[in-house]
Order: sequence, then C-alpha cells, then structure tokens
Amino acid sequence: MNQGDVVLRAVDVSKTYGVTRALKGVNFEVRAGKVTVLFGENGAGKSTLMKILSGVEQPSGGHLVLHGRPVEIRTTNDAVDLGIAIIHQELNLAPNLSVRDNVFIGRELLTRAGTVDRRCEDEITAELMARLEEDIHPSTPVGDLRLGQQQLVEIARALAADARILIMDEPTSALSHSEVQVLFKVVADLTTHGVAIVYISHHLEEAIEIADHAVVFRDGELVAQRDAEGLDMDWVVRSMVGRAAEYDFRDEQREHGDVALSIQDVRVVDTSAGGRLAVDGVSIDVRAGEVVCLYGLMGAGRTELMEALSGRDQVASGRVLLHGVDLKGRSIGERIERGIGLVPEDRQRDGLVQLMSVGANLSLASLLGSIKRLLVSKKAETASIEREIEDVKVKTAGPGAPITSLSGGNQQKVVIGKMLLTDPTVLLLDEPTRGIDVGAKGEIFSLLFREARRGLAVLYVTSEVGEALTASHRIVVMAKGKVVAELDPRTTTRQEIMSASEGTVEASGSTTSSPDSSPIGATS
Amino acid sequence: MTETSARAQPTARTRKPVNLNALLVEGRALVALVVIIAVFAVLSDNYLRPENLIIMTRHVAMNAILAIGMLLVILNGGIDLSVGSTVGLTGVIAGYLLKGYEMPFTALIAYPPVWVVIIVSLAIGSLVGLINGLLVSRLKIAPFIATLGMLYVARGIALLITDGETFTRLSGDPQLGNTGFLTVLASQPLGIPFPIWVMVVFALAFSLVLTRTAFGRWLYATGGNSRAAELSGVPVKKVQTWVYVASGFCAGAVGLLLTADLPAATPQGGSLSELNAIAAVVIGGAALSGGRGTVRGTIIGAFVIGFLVDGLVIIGVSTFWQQVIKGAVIIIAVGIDQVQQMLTARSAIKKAQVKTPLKTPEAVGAGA
Amino acid sequence: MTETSARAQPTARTRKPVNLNALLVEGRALVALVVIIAVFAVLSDNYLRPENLIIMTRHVAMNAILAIGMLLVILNGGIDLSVGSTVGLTGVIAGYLLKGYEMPFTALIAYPPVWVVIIVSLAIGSLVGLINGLLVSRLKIAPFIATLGMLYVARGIALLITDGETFTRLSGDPQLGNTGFLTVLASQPLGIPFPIWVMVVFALAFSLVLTRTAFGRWLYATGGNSRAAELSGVPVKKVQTWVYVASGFCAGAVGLLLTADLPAATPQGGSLSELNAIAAVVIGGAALSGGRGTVRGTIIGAFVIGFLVDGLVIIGVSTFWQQVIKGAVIIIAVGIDQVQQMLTARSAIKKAQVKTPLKTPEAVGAGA
Amino acid sequence: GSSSSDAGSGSSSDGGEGGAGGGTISIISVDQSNPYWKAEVATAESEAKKLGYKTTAADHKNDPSTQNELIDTAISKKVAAIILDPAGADESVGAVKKATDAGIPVLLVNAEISEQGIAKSQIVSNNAQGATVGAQEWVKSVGDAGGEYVELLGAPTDNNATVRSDGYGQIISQFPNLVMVQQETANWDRAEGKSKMETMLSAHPDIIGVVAGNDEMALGAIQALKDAGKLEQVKVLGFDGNQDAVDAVSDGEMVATVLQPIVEGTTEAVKQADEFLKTGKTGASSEKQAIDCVLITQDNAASLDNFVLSE
Ligand SMILES: Nc1ncnc2c1ncn2[C@@H]1O[C@H](COP(=O)(O)OP(=O)(O)OP(=O)(O)O)[C@@H](O)[C@H]1O
Ligand SMILES: Nc1ncnc2c1ncn2[C@@H]1O[C@H](COP(=O)(O)OP(=O)(O)OP(=O)(O)O)[C@@H](O)[C@H]1O
Ligand SMILES: [Mg+2]
Ligand SMILES: [Mg+2]
Repeated sequence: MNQGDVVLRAVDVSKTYGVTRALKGVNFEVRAGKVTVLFGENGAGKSTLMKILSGVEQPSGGHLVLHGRPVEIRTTNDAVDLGIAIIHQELNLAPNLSVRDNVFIGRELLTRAGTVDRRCEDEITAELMARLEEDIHPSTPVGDLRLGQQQLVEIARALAADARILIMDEPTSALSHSEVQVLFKVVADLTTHGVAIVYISHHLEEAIEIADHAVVFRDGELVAQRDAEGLDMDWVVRSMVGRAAEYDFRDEQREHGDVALSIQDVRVVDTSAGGRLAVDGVSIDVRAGEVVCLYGLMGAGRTELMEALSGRDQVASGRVLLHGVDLKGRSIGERIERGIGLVPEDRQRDGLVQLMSVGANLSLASLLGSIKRLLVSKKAETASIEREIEDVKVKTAGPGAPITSLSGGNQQKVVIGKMLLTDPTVLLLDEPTRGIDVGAKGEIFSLLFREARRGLAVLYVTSEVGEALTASHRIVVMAKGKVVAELDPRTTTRQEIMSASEGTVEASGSTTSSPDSSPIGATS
Repeated sequence: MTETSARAQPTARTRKPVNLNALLVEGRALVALVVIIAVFAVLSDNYLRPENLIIMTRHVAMNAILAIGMLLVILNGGIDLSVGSTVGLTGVIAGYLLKGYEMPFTALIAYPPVWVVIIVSLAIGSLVGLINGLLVSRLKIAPFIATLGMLYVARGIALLITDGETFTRLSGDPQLGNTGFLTVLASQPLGIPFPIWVMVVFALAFSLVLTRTAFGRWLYATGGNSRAAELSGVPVKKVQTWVYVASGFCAGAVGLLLTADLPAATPQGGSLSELNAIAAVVIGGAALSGGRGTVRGTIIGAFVIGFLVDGLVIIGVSTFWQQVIKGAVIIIAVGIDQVQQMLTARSAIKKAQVKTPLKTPEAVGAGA
Repeated sequence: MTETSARAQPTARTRKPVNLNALLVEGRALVALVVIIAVFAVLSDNYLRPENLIIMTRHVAMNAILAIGMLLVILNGGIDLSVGSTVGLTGVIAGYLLKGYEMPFTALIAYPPVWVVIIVSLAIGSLVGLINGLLVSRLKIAPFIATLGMLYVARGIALLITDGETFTRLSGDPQLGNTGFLTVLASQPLGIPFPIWVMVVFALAFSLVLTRTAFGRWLYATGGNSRAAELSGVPVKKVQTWVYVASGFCAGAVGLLLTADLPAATPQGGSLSELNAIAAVVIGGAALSGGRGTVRGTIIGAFVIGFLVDGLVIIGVSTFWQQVIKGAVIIIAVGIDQVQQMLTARSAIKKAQVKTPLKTPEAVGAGA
Repeated sequence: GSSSSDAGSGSSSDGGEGGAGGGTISIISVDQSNPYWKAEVATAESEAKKLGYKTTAADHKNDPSTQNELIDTAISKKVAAIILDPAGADESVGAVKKATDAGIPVLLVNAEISEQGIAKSQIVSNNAQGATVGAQEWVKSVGDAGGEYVELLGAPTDNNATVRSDGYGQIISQFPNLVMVQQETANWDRAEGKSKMETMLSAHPDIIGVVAGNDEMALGAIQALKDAGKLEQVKVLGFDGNQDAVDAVSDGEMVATVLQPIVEGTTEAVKQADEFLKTGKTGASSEKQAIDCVLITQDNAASLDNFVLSE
C-alpha cells in the first residue's frame, strides 16, 4: 500500500478498569510508513490503547478497523498474525532465559525434525543485535543484562516479528542518547519499507524528532493532533498539560535548615549483576526543608542508592549520616524510627500489601505507635488513619476499602501517607509520580512541598525533566552510578539536564551554565 | 458534590466484597461441614449423639491445634512438613522424662516433676521450630525442603531416644513426686476432654495474636507482600522465624496430648499428621501463597476433615473408600472456593463495564 | 563484518557466566555426590565394587525417573505429591491386567498381551497427571492441594482394585499369549538392569524436550515469568497441564518397573517416593519457585540420595541414624547452595570496600 | 571342618568383613520401632554374636521394594547368611530367590513365603493356630450370652493380618450368637487402634468384645474402652505377647494375648544358619517349621518376660 494510507483505525474505543475509565471513546489512526507519536501524561491512556491494538486487552466499547475491514484482536497471537507487534512499556522478558530464547519465545523456528532451530535463531538474533549496534551474544542470559540492554532485547523481539505495524510504548526509557539514535536509524529504515510505527515516549524532544504525526492524549481522551510541520515543544506541552493544574515550586522558600541527611562517598554493589557497582562514590547533602530531585536515566543507580539509604541494600563503603548520626548497621525499622523512610519505586511490588485494606496499609509502618498493653488499640489506630486520609487527601470509600479499589494516584498517596505517619525528618521517594495521573501528580508535589515547609527534608527520584525543573530546590543528576552534576532548577535547562544524564563529560559537575530563554529547551 | 459521588459510590462496590469474600471463603468450609454432618446424621443415628460429638471433637482437637500452628506458617507463605515428626519427638521426650532418665556422669536417675516435663517438651518442640525458622529466614532454604529434612531428622531422633521402644507407665509415682501427667492432660473438666479445652484456648489466643497484635498485622503483611512489609520497617526475618517456632510449639502441645491420650509415648506418633493439618488450613480458606486465612476458618477446616473421617468409620465405609472420599473432599472443598472466586471476578468486571457515566477519582482530583 | 564481530567477539565475554551459574548450582550437587562416594568407599570395600554400583544405580533409577517428571512440574513452579500413589496405582493396574480380568457383562476373562498392559498402565498414569493438570491450570487449585487430594484418591483406588491383596504370578502364560512382562522389564541387556536403561532413555528424551523443543522453552519461560510468556503468546495453561501429564507418565513407568522388579503388584507400592523425588530435584539445583533446573542436575540429585541411603545400609548404620543423616544431608546439600550465594555477595561488597575512595566527600561538597 | 573354612573364606573374602565364626549375618526385620520386631532383631543379634558372627540389622517397613533393596545390598556385601522376616508371602519370593541364587542362605523367621525350596528354612510362628487358641479363649470369656463384637485389623497388605483374621473368624463363626458388627483397619498402630475403637464405640455402644490383630491395636482399644468406662463389659483379645500386653493381661484388662515364639524361632533360625554354613545342612527335618504360639492368660502371664516364657 502507499505511504500514508491508514492501515489501522481505532473507532470510538473505550476501556474501563473497575471505576478507572482509561479510555473514553477514542478515534485513532495509524498510517503506513509513518511514525505516529502519542503524547500524554502518565495515566492518559496511551498504553491502554496500545494494549487494545495488540490484543492484550479487549476494548469495553468501540471497535478496530484493519485495512478497511473491522477486526477483533483477541490474543497477542492474533495481533502477530495480523502483522501487529508491540514493545511493551514494562519489560516482558524471562530473566532465566537467553537473549535468543526471549527473542523467539512463542514464535520458535523449527527444524524439519521439529526441534528448535537454535543455529538459525542465533544467526537472526545476532543480526538483530548487530542492527541495533549492541554487542550481546545470543546465548547470554537476559538476567545478566543491563536494563538498557534488556530493553534492546525487547525491541529486537518486536523487530524479529517483522510486522507491518510496530507499536513502541516507551522503548527508550532505559536507553542512553546514543542508543536512542541507533533505534531511530532502525525506525527510519522500517518506515521507508512502509512499516507503520506507533511511538510513545516521555522524552518529548526525541519523540518530536521522529514524529511524522503527533497525537495528544489526556485523561483517556484524544485532545489534539497535527502533522510534523510546526510541531514543537510548546504545542505538545500545552495540549498535554491542558487545564490540569500547572505546578511550579521553583521559587518556594529557599533558605533551608541544617543538613538532615548527609550521603558521603557511598558505594552500593548490585549483587544480582555480578558485583557491579550500581552506585559508585555518591555524595549528597540534603537540608531540612529542602526538596532535592535526583534525575537520571533508568539504570543510573538511583533506586540502588535509595534502597541503600532505606536500609534494604547494604552500603558497601562510605557513610550515611542522619542529623550527624551514622546509620551504619541500622535495620529498616530502626531507620524509620529515627526518621528516614523510603517511598519505593514500584508501588505494586514494594509499596502496597494488596490483600490489606487502605487503613491497614496506612498504619503498617507506624503500628507500634498505637500499641496499648501489647494490643493494637483500634481507637488510636483508626484516629491516626482517618487523620492521614484527610491530610494526604486520599479519595476512598473509607479505611476499610481494599487498597486495590483506589486509583494509582490515590494508592501512591497511601504509600506516602504511610511514611508520613511515622513522622519522618527525611523522606526518600523513588519515582513518586510514575504511572499516576495529572491531578494526583500536582497534589503529591504540593503535599511534599507543604511537608518541606514544615521542615521535612525530601530526596526524590524522577525520570521526567519537567518535574526536575518545576518541582525541586536542587537537581542532582546521576549517570552510571555517579553524581555527574548538581544543578539549580532556576538557572538550568532541559538540554543541560539531559546531556548530563548521558554521563557525557562536558556536562559532568557543571553547575554554572548559560540560563536558557525558554524554560523548555528545544533540541539542537 | 463530585467529592461525595467519588466517596459514596465506591462504598457500594468495594465494601461488600471485603466482608463477602471473608465470609464466602470460610462460608464454603462451613457449607462443606454442614453437608457432611447432615449426610452422616441421616446415615447413622449415633452420629449426632452428644458422646460421639465429643469424641469426634477430641479427634479434631489434635489436628486443629497442629493446624493453628500451620496456619501461621502458611500465612507467611511457607509450609511446615515437620510437625508430624515433632509431635512424635516431643511425646517421646515427655515419656522419657516421666519414666526417669539417668543423669550423665552419675548413677542417679532424675524424675522431674510434671510441670518441668511439660515445659521441656514444649521447649523442644519450639526449638525444632526455631531451627526450621532459621534455616528458612537466614539460610533462605525453601520451607518445603528445610522442613522436609527436619521431618526425617526429628523422627530419627525420636527413634534414637526410645531406641524404638514405646514408653508406657506414664502415671508417675507419688514417691518420686512426678504424678499428675495423665490426671491433668487426660482429664475431662466439665465433662469436656482436656484436648478440646486446649484447642479452644489456642484458638482464642492465636486469633487474638493474629487480629489484635502488631505481630499479627506484620504476619499478614509479610505474607501479602513481604517486600512492602520490609520497607515499612516490619522485621520480616523475625516474623518468618517466629511462625515456625509457633508451629513447633503447637506440635509440642499435640505431642503431649497424644502421649497422655494413649497413654504411651511412641516414636511413631503423629506420622503424616502434617498433611491433615495443611489440608485443614487450606480448606479453611487460607491461601498457600500467604497473607490470607483465619483461625476460625482453620478450625472449621479441621472439623470438616475430622467429622468426615470419623463419619466414614461410623457408617462403616471400607478403609479403601475412606481414602478416596477424603481426597475427593479435599479437592472439592478447595475447588468450589476457586470456581466461586472466578465467577465473582467475572461478574465484577461485568458490573464495572455497564456503569459508564461515572466520574473517575482522577477527574475529580484534576478538577480540584 | 559487523556480523562476525557481533557473533564471534562476544562469545569470549558472555559465554562464561552462562555455564558458570549452571555449573556452580549443579556442581554443588556433584560435590555432595563425590563426598558421599568417597566417604563410603573408605568405610566399606564393597561400596565401589561394580556389582554394587550397578545395584545402587538400579535403585537410583526408579527415583530418578520419578524425579525427571517432578522436575518438569517444579520448573513450572508447581509440585506433584501424587506420584507415589500413581506408582502404586499403575503397578496394580498392570498386575490386574496380567492376571486376567473378567470382562463386564460376560463370563469371559481377558488376557491382554503385555504391550497392551504396558500402554494401558502408562495411559492411566498420564490420566492421573492430566486430572492434576486440569485441576491446577483450569480450576486454579494450588498444586500442593490438588495433588495432595490425588495422593489419597489414587492410593485408595489402587487398594480398591486389589482389595488390599498383592498380585503375583506376573510371568504370564504362553497359552494366553501374555508372557514377557518380566522377561522384558526385569531383563538385563548388556548386563545392565532394564530400569537403568529406562532412566537413561528418559533422561536423554526429557533433556532433549527441555533444551531443544519449543515446549521446553515455553516451560522455562512460564516458570521464569509467566506473564511475559503469556504476552508472547505461549499457551501457558496448556504447558501447565502437560507437565503434570508428564509427571504422571513417569510415575506410570516406575509403577511398571517396580512391579516387574519385585515381581509383584502391591497397592502400597511407591509410598512416600514423592518426597525422595522432590528432594532429588531440589538437590539437583532446581528452584521450587520454578524456571530453574536441569535434567542433569536432577539425575545427580537422585544419585546423591540413592547412594547415600544404600551406603548407610552397607556400612550398617542403624535404621534410626539413617533417617537423621538423610534429613541432614538434604538440608545441607541445599543449604551449601544458599550459603555459597551469600558468600559471593559478601565478597563482592568486600571488593567494593577495598577500592580506595577516588574523591573525598569534601571535594564533591565543594563542587556542589 | 573343611566346609566351615570355605564358608568362612567365602564370606571373609569380602574385605575384612569376615569375623571369627566367618562373616556377617544380615538381619532384615520389619520395623524395630515395634517391640515385637525389636525383640526379634535383638535375639538374632545376640545369638549370632554368641556364635561368632558380625551382624547388621535393617527394617523394610513391610515395603517389598525396600526389602528388595536391602537384599541387594546384603548380596553385594557378600554376607554369610540372611535372617529375613519377609514383607509379604508373595512379594518376598523374588527377593529370597535373588539372594539364594547369589549363594547366600536365607532363613525366614516369623512369616513365610508362598514358595518352598528357595529359603533354607522357614521358621514361622503358626499364626493360624495362634489365632485359633486366642479366639477360643476369648469366646470362653465372653460367655454363652453372646452379643456384638468388633475386629481391629492389621495393615491390609500384610498377609498376617488376613491369616489371623481368618483364624479368629473360623472359631467365632461357630457361635451364631456372636455377631461381628464392624471391622476396621488400624494398621497395627496403637493410636489408630484407639481412635478407631472410640468411633466404633459410638456406632455400636453395646458391643461385648474386641478381637485385635495385634497387641498394639488391642492396647489402644483397651484405653478407648477405659475412657468410655466400658472395659468391664467388653473383652479384648490381642496377639504377639508384647510386654505391655502381657501386663494388661495380668491386670485383667485384656482377656488374653497370643505369644509368638519369636525369641525361640529366631534363635533357632540363627542356629540353623550357623549349622548350614558349617555343614551345608540346616539340620532341621523340613524347610517349613511351624512353631506353635502360646496362649497367654492371667495364669501364665506372670512367668513371661519380654517374649520369653520361663518354664
Ligand atoms: N490493569 C489495570 N487495572 C486498573 N487500572 C489500570 C490498569 N491499567 C491501567 N490502568 C489505569 O488506566 C489509566 C491509563 O493507564 P495507561 O497505562 O494507559 O496510561 P499511560 O498513558 O500509558 O501512562 P504512562 O505514560 O505512565 O504509561 C491509568 O489511570 C491507570 O491507572
Ligand atoms: N550495568 C548494569 N548491569 C546490570 N544490571 C544493571 C546495570 N545497570 C542497572 N542495572 C539494573 O537495572 C535496574 C535499574 O537500575 P536502577 O533502578 O538502579 O537505576 P535507576 O536509576 O533506579 O533507574 P530507574 O529507577 O529509573 O529504574 C536495577 O535493578 C539494576 O540492577
Ligand atoms: Mg504507558
Ligand atoms: Mg529506579
């Protein structure tokens, strides 16, 4: 078919999860040989639509049209048969299997004998790796790979399906700038062969860079779209954020108390990945009332650092001082008692006890506070729970409601509330806004800054430059386990932050840089 | 206005399932129990006679006490295959102490008083549990394997202690001041056999622990999501260790009761009882993956098994059929559970899909 | 050019870790085996005599075959407690057919030829497995419970078929054309007992399945990350069902071999053998959580247990000590594994510590 | 003389295991955690030592395949002789044959196998006769009044359970006024015997007697009856002659038990083994030698000590 023909169309598609309406009647088109880019805040419904297009989820309403004919895509296999492949936002790899196995899983190449044709698969895998300019042996266990490399394997798997329609849901979230450029070469090559690409990324610049056609989602609706010419950051951000509460805390109260948390030349070993140094000599000071943002790409070692501070991982060398007291050898519980707690990166995996009610989750960390005569005093507990629900504005049927009945944003508020109930003096948050929607995001930041005004020291991880710029007093950029820059959000630029996060030399350590006219830098 | 809608509306949806689920899961065990009782009541006039109910309940009690300990382990996401052997070991220890043991390096024979015997036996049981707990929580050995190994070790030690003998003559001797073991443990306060009282006490005590203490909350949390619990400052390793200690303690208690019941301390005591205990816990609605389960349900589960097995004997079903039926009931009792849950899940999704024009909490949040 | 570099050059770097991990895990089982052999070789001159090695290997074979089937289930993250009973059931079925059975509604007695007997027995074994598989994959009943129930049911049926009797006279009768059961299954081709050949064949066949077929890859994938597998279009439920069928099939084979070995079909055959099979798999380096494990390791694990047990008998250790030692070895063999992993982690951290700080905190502080 | 020496060399050829009298005697019993078989093993061991043999003892727990493995290991150990308490009459034929073919004399004690001419001798306690005398005594004690009784059976797969049950049946069936209302398996086990008895009591409150396949089950039943306060009305019969049971008999709690002459039989078996190793003959008239069981009642209970009846 010709370039630009509409190959796949979603007609009035809607999707509901429980009460969450992820998609509200969306009409969406995919064009042959073109790159259609989806913009949208977390939770806007992008992935949900992609899951529907690739047969992972079934729409609650509306239908799909492929090459002009209505289709039902019930399973991922249906999708592959129809020539639709997807790179999922979250990695879907079996860590115990080799790269080759993961690339061909479910689509094995068989010999005449009916056994798996390893040699042939190896060759193809090697070619794909060469095409992605990654030098990974096909028989390397995926578990041994860096996050970025794992994501490349995910990409390779999609390429191996050589589909006519290729969906990429945040394929670059863990890739370095150079790796991204390689991917773009591949994409360009695919489009010239008439492959239709759907591309989703939170790295707006790169997305704009390859977009032929841009579509913006907000709260499950398609709110704007246009072609490449005249497509720029302003338009994207305006249509994305739209009426959602803009937040900017840059000029919040600047004079801070004395050092609350002092991280001194800390090293953390990732024992899972063969003794690799995940954090390599990091030193950061956080003062009372200060909100410090820790920016970096995935795999930069931020989570390891956070978990080491929280007491889960062991600090191999260096010191962590809380108000001047060394935390060495302190258990997580003792650290929480002393006033430092972590709001983990993965809410579902590390933050919530899904089988428990909202109340039980809230009080879990501060339970010992409401012990009367060996027993948990229901009265004291309920009181503090109700207070916290008010305080962090959790929208719930009540303390008894199952935690799973809450929206992502409210779940996140519960996790934060749980930590606030232990009245900490230092709060660590790893990706506190990941996967939560526009409204909740603003509320969470205003919550953090309110607590900061009350003297709380906040250190939080983010992968979104926008956040780093607008919601912090200071930006610390990490790359490859090292601190490569400390920047002032009032003077720095997106460009500077991002190039620093690549770990490239020129940016490292630089704090003084020419202030950029537009708060949102354009790509060079 | 939107606030209220956002607040009120979920109640209808969420509140019910909470209580419902709990009720349903245990409810199913209860249904099974009622069915069993009904069936046997019809088939035999003696089944419902008070004396028989008491006897059957006493048989249930032993398994129920083991099951309560097992419940804690299972809530934690583990399993304890060694309880049967621990029953045998502690029973033998008790017998050994009661019949008097030669003190090392002396010609003397010590006859510890009964309360010492009881405490020592319970301590040994807890010790076995402690070892299990440390193997699992510190050495990270899979519970199945750690306790499987202990199953052999404990049984072997029990056999070594008795050298295969069975200790009888446990009534003690007034001169030696070690009487009372039987008069206490095999007594019938208010006409109710002692084991039943123990079951009741354990049930109350442990459900208090599970529902009202921090430890209980921690246990459910670690079972539900141990990583989250850990990051909330819960001492997950300690919790994991202690559940096995509790299980060992319960096994110790059963060892004593069994010995007093026979009255004889045999090293083979309690063989395979771990399987019945596990079955009771799971029939009672607990999830082997951890985090879900109650003492009440577990007790009901124990009654289901006990009343079934005894009922089959009473109506004189052949031993062979007894096994087939027992296995089938275990599968069915748990199977219904699953099927029901699937159905409810289905219907929930359906419900969610029909109600469209509702404002989502997000939207509300955004509006604010 | 890039081709070659992409394919050849990495080999040096990436190949190593693959084999290393595998080797380490299995290696530990191998170490255990070597130690055991060494110890017993010293304690008894007979231990290493060829005849004895052959005999011990034949004992190992039975457990190894069960363990191979169990491995598949465990790779899937499940467990199969019913294999022991299935061994008994299939053995009894074979005996029942060989001695001839009355055809329903007729006065005739049928004497199926041996190959039919074998096929039917294996089919029954697979059927039991199929039921387990469906209970687990469709009804979502926890494998432990589903197969626990089946443990009772299958054993009960075996007892019902024989009415507790034991079938002997399995040699068949030329007139009836059902001879050969023993002459085949109890034969010794090339002086090697038949069970050993079966073990070898099964080992080769199943490692082929695991390493070379799509099914094998799917199995590891479902065990490693079930959701990922499902999204990749792997028929997760089918895989889950089939592993239990495979396990049942292996149990059927063992049932036949055991019956031929005695020669007698006893309904108690195979009792508790599931525990040995599971132990073998885990000692062989498999993870009960699924996704990790190899046939080679499993076989080694089976040898560890078999050579240990027989060795203890040969040097005349008392029955009671045998149990203690067996349990301890299971725990230790698996424990080493864990300890080792912890130590490596430690040493990695140590390494990081010796690295002298490149820049002092002050320097950075100044930089900020 | 000469034959003894080559018997000696035959076994001492297996590195150093050969002892003074020549080699090791392997004792394969059922389950030493049961006093009865414990006595069996103890007797065999002491007797063999007396005659200058080394011994090894093992249990097959009534599992034929375990028995098979134990025989195998005994063979590869080249023991001088095997004293075996077989696991089932049919199941054990193969195992015994295997050992005999390997040139190791096998002497059976306590239980028999279903084929002759393989084992050197089968010194079995006459279970049928024992059951008969036991049953007769029991019938006497329940009196002519008659009534209902129940039976506790041993492990269903153990043919001693069947033999004894049949023996009981033969006698009791001659008294139409004695009605067996229920049979339950209690797997030779005391605890199971007790709980099964308790449950059967609820089903049949007015029974006048219990016949049990062995003493352990009988003792369990007695305890159940005590708890129910029915020991007076119910007469219990045991089998084996455990010390506990014998005491129960002298206390009048058990009507009678039947002493299996296990000590006598085992001693004889070891003697014959020694004889065979020395002369190539057991010296016994026939392979099958049934030693009659002795009825133990209140009269002779006192004179019995751990399976040995002092005349
Ligand atoms: N399986 C699910 N169950 C319940 N709610 C869900 C589920 N998946 C997504 N949601 C909700 O649907 C909404 C849209 O989610 P979706 O993942 O499509 O957003 P997104 O645009 O991909 O966000 P992101 O940019 O973070 O990937 C969110 O509110 C999310 O919480
Ligand atoms: N070079 C590497 N080799 C092996 N594993 C790596 C490497 N880099 C990162 N990883 C793994 O990838 C995961 C992501 O790393 P980590 O979470 O520490 O980075 P991050 O900065 O927190 O990124 P994010 O928080 O966005 O995931 C970690 O589990 C880490 O072990
Ligand atoms: Mg998404
Ligand atoms: Mg992270």
